[in-house]
Amino acid sequence: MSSPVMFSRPAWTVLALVAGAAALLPVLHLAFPPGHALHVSAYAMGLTGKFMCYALAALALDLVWGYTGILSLGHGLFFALGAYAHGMYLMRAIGRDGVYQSDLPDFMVFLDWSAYPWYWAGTGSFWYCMALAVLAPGLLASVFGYFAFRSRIKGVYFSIITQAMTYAFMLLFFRNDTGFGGNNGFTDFKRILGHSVTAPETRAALYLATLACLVGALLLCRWIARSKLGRVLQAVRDAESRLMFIGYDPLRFKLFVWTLSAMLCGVAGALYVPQVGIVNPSEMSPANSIEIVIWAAVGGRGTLVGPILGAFTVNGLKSWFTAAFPDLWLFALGLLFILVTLFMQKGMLGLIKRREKAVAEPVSVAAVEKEAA
Amino acid sequence: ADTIKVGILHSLSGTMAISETSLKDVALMTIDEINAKGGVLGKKLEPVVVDPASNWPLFAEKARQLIANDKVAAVFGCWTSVSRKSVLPVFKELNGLLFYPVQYEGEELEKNVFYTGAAPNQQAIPAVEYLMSKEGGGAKRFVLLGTDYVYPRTTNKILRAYLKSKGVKDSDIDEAYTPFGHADYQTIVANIKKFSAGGKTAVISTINGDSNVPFYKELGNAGLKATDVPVVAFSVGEEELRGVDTKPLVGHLAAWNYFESVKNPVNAEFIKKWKAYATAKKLPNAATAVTNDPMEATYVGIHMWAQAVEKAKSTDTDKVIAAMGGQSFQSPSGFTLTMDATNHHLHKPVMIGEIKGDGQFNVVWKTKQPLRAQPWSPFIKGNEGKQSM
Amino acid sequence: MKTWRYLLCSAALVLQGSVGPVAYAAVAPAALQALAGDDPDARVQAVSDIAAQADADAARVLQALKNETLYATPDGKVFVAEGGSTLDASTGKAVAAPAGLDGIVVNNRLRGAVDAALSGLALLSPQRNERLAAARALQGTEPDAAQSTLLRKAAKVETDGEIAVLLQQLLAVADLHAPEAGTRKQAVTALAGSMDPNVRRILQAMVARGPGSDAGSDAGSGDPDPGVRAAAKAALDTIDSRAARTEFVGNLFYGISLGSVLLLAALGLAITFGLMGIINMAHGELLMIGAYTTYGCQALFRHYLPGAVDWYLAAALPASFIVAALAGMALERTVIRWLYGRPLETLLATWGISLMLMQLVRTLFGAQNVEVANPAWMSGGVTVLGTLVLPYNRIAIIAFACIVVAAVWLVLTRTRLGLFVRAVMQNRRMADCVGVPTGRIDMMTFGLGSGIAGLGGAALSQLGNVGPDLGQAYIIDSFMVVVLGGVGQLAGTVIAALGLGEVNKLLEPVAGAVLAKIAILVFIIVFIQRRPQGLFALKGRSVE
Amino acid sequence: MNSVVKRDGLDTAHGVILYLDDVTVSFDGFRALNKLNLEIEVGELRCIIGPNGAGKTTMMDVITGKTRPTSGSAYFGQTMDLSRMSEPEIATAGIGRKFQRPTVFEQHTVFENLELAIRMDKGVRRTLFARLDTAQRDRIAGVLRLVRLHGHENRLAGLLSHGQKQWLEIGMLLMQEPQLLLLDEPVAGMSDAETARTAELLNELRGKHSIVVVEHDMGFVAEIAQQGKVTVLHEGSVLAQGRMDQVQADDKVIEVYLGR
Amino acid sequence: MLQVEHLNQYYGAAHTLRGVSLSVPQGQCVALLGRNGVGKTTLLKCLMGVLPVARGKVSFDGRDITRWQPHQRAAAGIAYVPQGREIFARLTVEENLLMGMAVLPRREAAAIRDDVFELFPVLKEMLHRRGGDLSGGQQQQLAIARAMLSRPRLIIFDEPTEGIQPSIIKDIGRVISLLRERGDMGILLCEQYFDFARELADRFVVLSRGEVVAEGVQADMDSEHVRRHLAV
Ligand SMILES: Nc1ncnc2c1ncn2[C@@H]1O[C@H](COP(=O)(O)OP(=O)(O)OP(=O)(O)O)[C@@H](O)[C@H]1O
Ligand SMILES: Nc1ncnc2c1ncn2[C@@H]1O[C@H](COP(=O)(O)OP(=O)(O)OP(=O)(O)O)[C@@H](O)[C@H]1O
Ligand SMILES: NC(N)=O
Ligand SMILES: [Mg+2]
Ligand SMILES: [Mg+2]
Repeated sequence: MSSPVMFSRPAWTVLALVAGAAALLPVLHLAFPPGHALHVSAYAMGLTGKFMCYALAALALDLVWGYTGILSLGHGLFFALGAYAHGMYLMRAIGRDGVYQSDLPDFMVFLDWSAYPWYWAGTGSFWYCMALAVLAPGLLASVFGYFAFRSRIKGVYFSIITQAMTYAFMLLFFRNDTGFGGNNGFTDFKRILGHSVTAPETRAALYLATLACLVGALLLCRWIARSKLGRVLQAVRDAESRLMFIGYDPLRFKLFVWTLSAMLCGVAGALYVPQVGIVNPSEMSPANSIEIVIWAAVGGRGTLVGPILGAFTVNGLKSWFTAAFPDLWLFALGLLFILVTLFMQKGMLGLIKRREKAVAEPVSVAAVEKEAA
Repeated sequence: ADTIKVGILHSLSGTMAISETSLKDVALMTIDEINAKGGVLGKKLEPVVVDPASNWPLFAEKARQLIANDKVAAVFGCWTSVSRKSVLPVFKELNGLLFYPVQYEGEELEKNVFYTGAAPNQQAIPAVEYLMSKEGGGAKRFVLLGTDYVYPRTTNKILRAYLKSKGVKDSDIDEAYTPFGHADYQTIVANIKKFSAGGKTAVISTINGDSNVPFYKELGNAGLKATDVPVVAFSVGEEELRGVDTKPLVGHLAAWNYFESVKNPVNAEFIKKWKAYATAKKLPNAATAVTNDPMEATYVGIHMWAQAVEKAKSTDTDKVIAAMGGQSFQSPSGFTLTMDATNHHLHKPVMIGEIKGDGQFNVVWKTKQPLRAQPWSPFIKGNEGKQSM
Repeated sequence: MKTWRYLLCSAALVLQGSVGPVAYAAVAPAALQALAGDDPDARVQAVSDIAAQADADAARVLQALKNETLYATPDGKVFVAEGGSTLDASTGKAVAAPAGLDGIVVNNRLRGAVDAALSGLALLSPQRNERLAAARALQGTEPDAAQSTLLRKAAKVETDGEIAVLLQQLLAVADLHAPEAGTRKQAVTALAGSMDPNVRRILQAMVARGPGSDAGSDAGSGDPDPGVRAAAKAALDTIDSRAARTEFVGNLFYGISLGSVLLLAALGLAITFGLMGIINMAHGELLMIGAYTTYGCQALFRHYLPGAVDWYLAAALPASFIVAALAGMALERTVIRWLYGRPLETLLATWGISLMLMQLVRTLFGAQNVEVANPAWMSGGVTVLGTLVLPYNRIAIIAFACIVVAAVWLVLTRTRLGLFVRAVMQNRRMADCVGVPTGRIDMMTFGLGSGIAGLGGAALSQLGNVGPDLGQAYIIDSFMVVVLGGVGQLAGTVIAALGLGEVNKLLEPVAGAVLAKIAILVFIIVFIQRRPQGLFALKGRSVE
Repeated sequence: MNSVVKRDGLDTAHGVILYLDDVTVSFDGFRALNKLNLEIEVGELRCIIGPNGAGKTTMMDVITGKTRPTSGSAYFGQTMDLSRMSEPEIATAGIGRKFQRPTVFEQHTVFENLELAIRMDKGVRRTLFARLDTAQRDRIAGVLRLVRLHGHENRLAGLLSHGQKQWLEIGMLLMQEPQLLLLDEPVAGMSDAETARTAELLNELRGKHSIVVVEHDMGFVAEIAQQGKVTVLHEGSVLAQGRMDQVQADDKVIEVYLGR
Repeated sequence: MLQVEHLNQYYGAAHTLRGVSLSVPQGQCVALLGRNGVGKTTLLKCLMGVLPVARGKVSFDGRDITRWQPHQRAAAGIAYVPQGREIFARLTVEENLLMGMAVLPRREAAAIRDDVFELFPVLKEMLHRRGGDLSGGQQQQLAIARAMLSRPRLIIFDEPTEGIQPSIIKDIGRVISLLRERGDMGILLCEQYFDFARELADRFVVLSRGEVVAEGVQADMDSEHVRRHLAV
């Protein structure tokens, strides 16, 4: 795919319609009593909210993978860090309603900790935690990225070390002594900014916040993608070394999107926690990161809208299948992945959207890159 | 509705499927059994099976789906503590009913949950007592070996406190943890060997399901015999042993509240039903089907719920909870188990079994009668006030 | 320790040569009754009593007890199940199995007593190997006066050097408690070489300055005689320094062994991913297929050739290679062939494949693990440097890894196929133009990689779980190894695997398993910074 | 590091824009460049010829920072030590290169290729907010016409023919407005007519930029070298140097390069 | 021996080859001329089977090979020197040459014939260097050597002189005419370097916009008509 076409007028309208429709859910949820024909259940709304978080993560990944050609197998980590950051606030918001009626979260009481460890400082403040949810992943990503990109680590080598990173963090967070609740992680949240997390209004609010972030992120990414920077990013993907000889420093461009993407993931994670009610280290398991990649691939990488579509499709099917045919669903899902790769070269979006033909001779493209490098 | 829906929330895929699948099957069997006897309140039970796929957020989602959408009267499920933790808020919010059939670390007590598995004092502590007894080999030193997560950490914390209270020196306790899915136990086993040189040693293993096979294979091949260094495990039962050649392991122990090998008519019946069911439903390797403690706990849980519903004449959560208290059931363990009205845990017998060459257990010790659970272990400070529960 | 006194007299009669299957003298029914009862002390006593008979008949009953083939009726009559028939233990006559028979439960304590008794008997057995086994079994026990007398007797008549040494060792241990300092000193020096943990403990006790010391269980005031104490101290030091060396060697071995496991797990991937550039997420499941094939072969052998069951691996290895290879080729022809030039898509497709394969196995074999037993010749291990046990299955796997690597290396470097493979992978279209049937090469290469994975699976089945998740357990490590070694560099894969194995095993004793694993991952990240193309990076224009 | 080295950082006081001083590059033992000395004057158009493997491309690699010299130094103007600068820094400092094998951004359109190359601050922020003004559009249009790719501007560069790619790359070079142009075999694979065009083009650029051309097409070299210096490289160092007719007459050159 | 009839090829919508017909008789060298981007390489790729043809027929020794795979054509005796070298970058020079003999039976493919080293001595020096490390010209030489090693009956050159030093171009010229004289093989030579082509070719074909606009025997090559189609 070459430089992304800007939203066409019809595309804009579609986007507006979809977003509008999505925004309607919470309204229906609140306006109509359960049982009413137009009532939207908390379950349905919760599910959509959750998927939107996934979509946001997939979108973030696509920015680095689809456009810049950096395959990250560690985005689950950034997602989880965002989640944990918000989780810290939610844990503190429980107050003395825990099983030990202590000011400290139960798991700390249980570990005989008398006070919060230093890295919990300030987590009592919602806004601090929100900032943390963005900055923690951002900081980690920029440090990790700086060294990795400076050493010109590319391709699978980069992918693998991102995987190693998330794996290491998972093991670290599993430990009780790390101070994040070990493998049980954070659960049993009570309230957020003084409102009960289970109150319909709170749910609706969280949902709308997520929707807003998703749409916002989509527009931001789209804007970046179709700016000149977007084209540079694609050049990084296709012929990074060639780019250097016309005066661009790939390191800076990579670092920029990489960090931005990590931050977006953090936001997704932060919105995710209160809606699903738990965060635990398995969010950092390599498999979870791979799943994000899968969503992007299914929807169509390098298309921004595709990953969103993919996240919804894959998770939607998963939710449906696991209830409809619990014993067979993996066959169905696996088959779906295979069919998508075989028959939808550009992912599902490829069907909907016509794009420029790829170069007919990938081999010669590779050859050219060799010489340029 | 002319049927009563009940939810079954066990992972059928992912890492936990290995343990949870058989619980799903035994639940279905139990429901068939109840239906065959005419169901509950004259209505047939209708199981709703979902697959939370060993994914904790998915557990929460599925729980909500079962209670809110499918309107199930009760849910039987979960294995790992974290899965239970992730569904708890849902059950509290929607006032649902969960039956949890697995031994766990305690430190929890929820109105909406009934715990049919063991609390630490119904499994861990008796096991250690036995090891220290003359019969158990009079162990003086202990290796607390576990997978690095909450259940083992908590159990070992409790045990350490207990051992201290029995005058065991810290230098005679060695605590070691391995990551999830750890498969190389060479170093660990070597260390156990070294440690055991200092005196009669026993290993207390809270290694989680999948790592047990490599651990035992290593143990067997390294020539650590049960007569020298006995290993007592809390997560290894008949199901797990199906994956191991037990000949080198004869004499190592496990502590549960039920073993397939216990001899009594109820158990004989239970085993017969299960094998018949496995064959009828063409379950994979039905020929070698075995029963184990969490399966028995599931079986007991469903029956008790059914009794409670009959007693309450309704499936309404609060009525059923009220009716559950004091329910008793003649269980395959050979004891009549009673549900404690205050702490929602079963009074359970404790049994220690030694592994036999055929993958079964010799029950070498058992309590005279069921013990009351102590979800709030007295060995954890802060719990002093909670002993009445 | 009564057992021993009985053994003593019996030893006498045995020595008069009256061994061998005398007509079954009845085993005292009283003893048997006690054995069947449930007063633990009485049962241990009973074992002694029976052992005291010191004849084949007693041996048979004890053996039966050990093998859990000893049954009792509720009223305490005891029977031995042998082959099909049932013998009345008190008469040794074959009888019809009475009703209500129930196995006699043995627990560790009883088992300990039985073992001691049996080996005591065996010490005087005419068969060398039995005596040897017995002497070995007794190592680590602490003979008391009665035992040592028997041991001395046994030692006197012992003709075989090796066994004699073992017996002397035991006697020395006994002498450590001898009243006269001289004997003790001798014993101490004699034991300086011993690796027997007991000895260490006793010596510690001897040097120990009063209680306070951490001399394990029987800490006490040290040996009265200073000379002996000094000797003991010296002996202790030699023992400890040896132990340290042993431990280090042990860690090295563990590292190599872990390395070879990683290697076997990764080798197939080194081909499908390293050479062919397919991000093969289904690699783990190919391992799994290999492991299940092994399981299948074992089952077939158990069913059709129970006699040869120890050799099921001979069939399992080729089988797992072929099955996995065929599976691989099928995948290549149906799915992967369409994805060359789109490496990233292979990730999605193979991920799908892996999901399906896992669920397939669950539906076929169940979600639980299946049992794959080490063949007899692979269970247990050899003891070197006194205490270090090298399990046979580990040794076998190290050897196997070497063979497989050598084979792969030969195929890839010494055959035309190898050349074609590399050419196709570098420039598929041009290879086609010079006349290489790329389609067939692709299929064969992927088949080879998958087959190797199958072999890996067969090997892994000897160490760990065989279950639907087997693949998941190894896929990450496999990718780490291949990438760390440098994609497409066979040698790199080998070094990386062994390196990771060693580092891991040298870290684990100090850091613990969890931190060690974390450290390894960090190490990988840092290492790639230094060598962005992996261990064996190609330099120059050609790679860019 | 800073990707925006100011242009006026370039100091050509002595009228020399490029110094190569005893540059040696060895690839595990093999010396691709062997104590090479070379000076290019401001505004000069220098042709470099020499046998295959003489080290011409390697020399350009050294100048553009792609390969680091094993020993010796390379200076851009009086002050900039090329061996210490990264590729982007060198490019921004004003050295542009056309590769021996045409290398363009295959997944971008012809237009975008030129747009990416256009001379400007190539930092992240500026790039993010960059918008083409009309002047720049005109420039691109002009170059398109110059390299005769107008009408092709919206095609993917990857789809161009070999020769068309050569032209596009030259176009990109022009967009960069470098002080020093390095052209590695610019007319390889061009028809004679095209070659003639390229010669014209270079003659137009003569003086505006300093230019180094590597070629094997003697006709073409004669066209552009005119009375200027031609350098003959052989086995990594200068074999001969002088006017075209001189080197062509040189026996050594005929021996190793031109042939009889 | 090679017959091409009404060949048509499309890149998506773009009609790149429009009914191209030509033939390469045994023992003759046919030059293929044309400006940049007229479809020469495309044509050669179609002949080699790298690109599918939409309509038309390609036959070799009377056999219709239009739908054959490239490796089948190679086995049938067609060798190809592509534009842009396409050597196996990570194989050594030696291995690259061995690849040239992929179609030959194992025995004959064991050793590399010396005649190629006589023609390209540099290759012998660099036998164990990786192909990708060679200089542009060296790679081009390697590509030609590789093609010659397969003992082809038809050899297709796509701009063989590109990036090669004059002296060696002369040598290549000699070789090609030598092969031609031997009379047992056909040569299809796509070349921009007009004089070079003229010296070697018996016949010539001029492409423009994917159509054959002129063809004839060597003598007519200088004609105004031809020049016009080559001029810009
Ligand atoms: N990375 C490398 N490793 C080994 N040898 C190399 C490497 N790069 C270049 N060479 C050798 O260095 C010499 C110079 O190569 P270079 O490309 O500079 O030649 P050149 O003058 O450009 O030749 P041409 O005119 O054919 O392009 C060649 O012999 C080449 O084989
Ligand atoms: N993969 C492709 N997809 C679409 N169009 C292509 C593709 N490859 C080449 N073209 C177009 O087809 C036409 C012919 O290309 P071709 O490479 O055959 O030209 P050529 O005669 O070989 O030119 P040159 O002399 O520069 O090599 C050109 O206009 C080119 O832009
Ligand atoms: N509750 C457990 N065994 O995790
Ligand atoms: Mg060159
Ligand atoms: Mg061409």
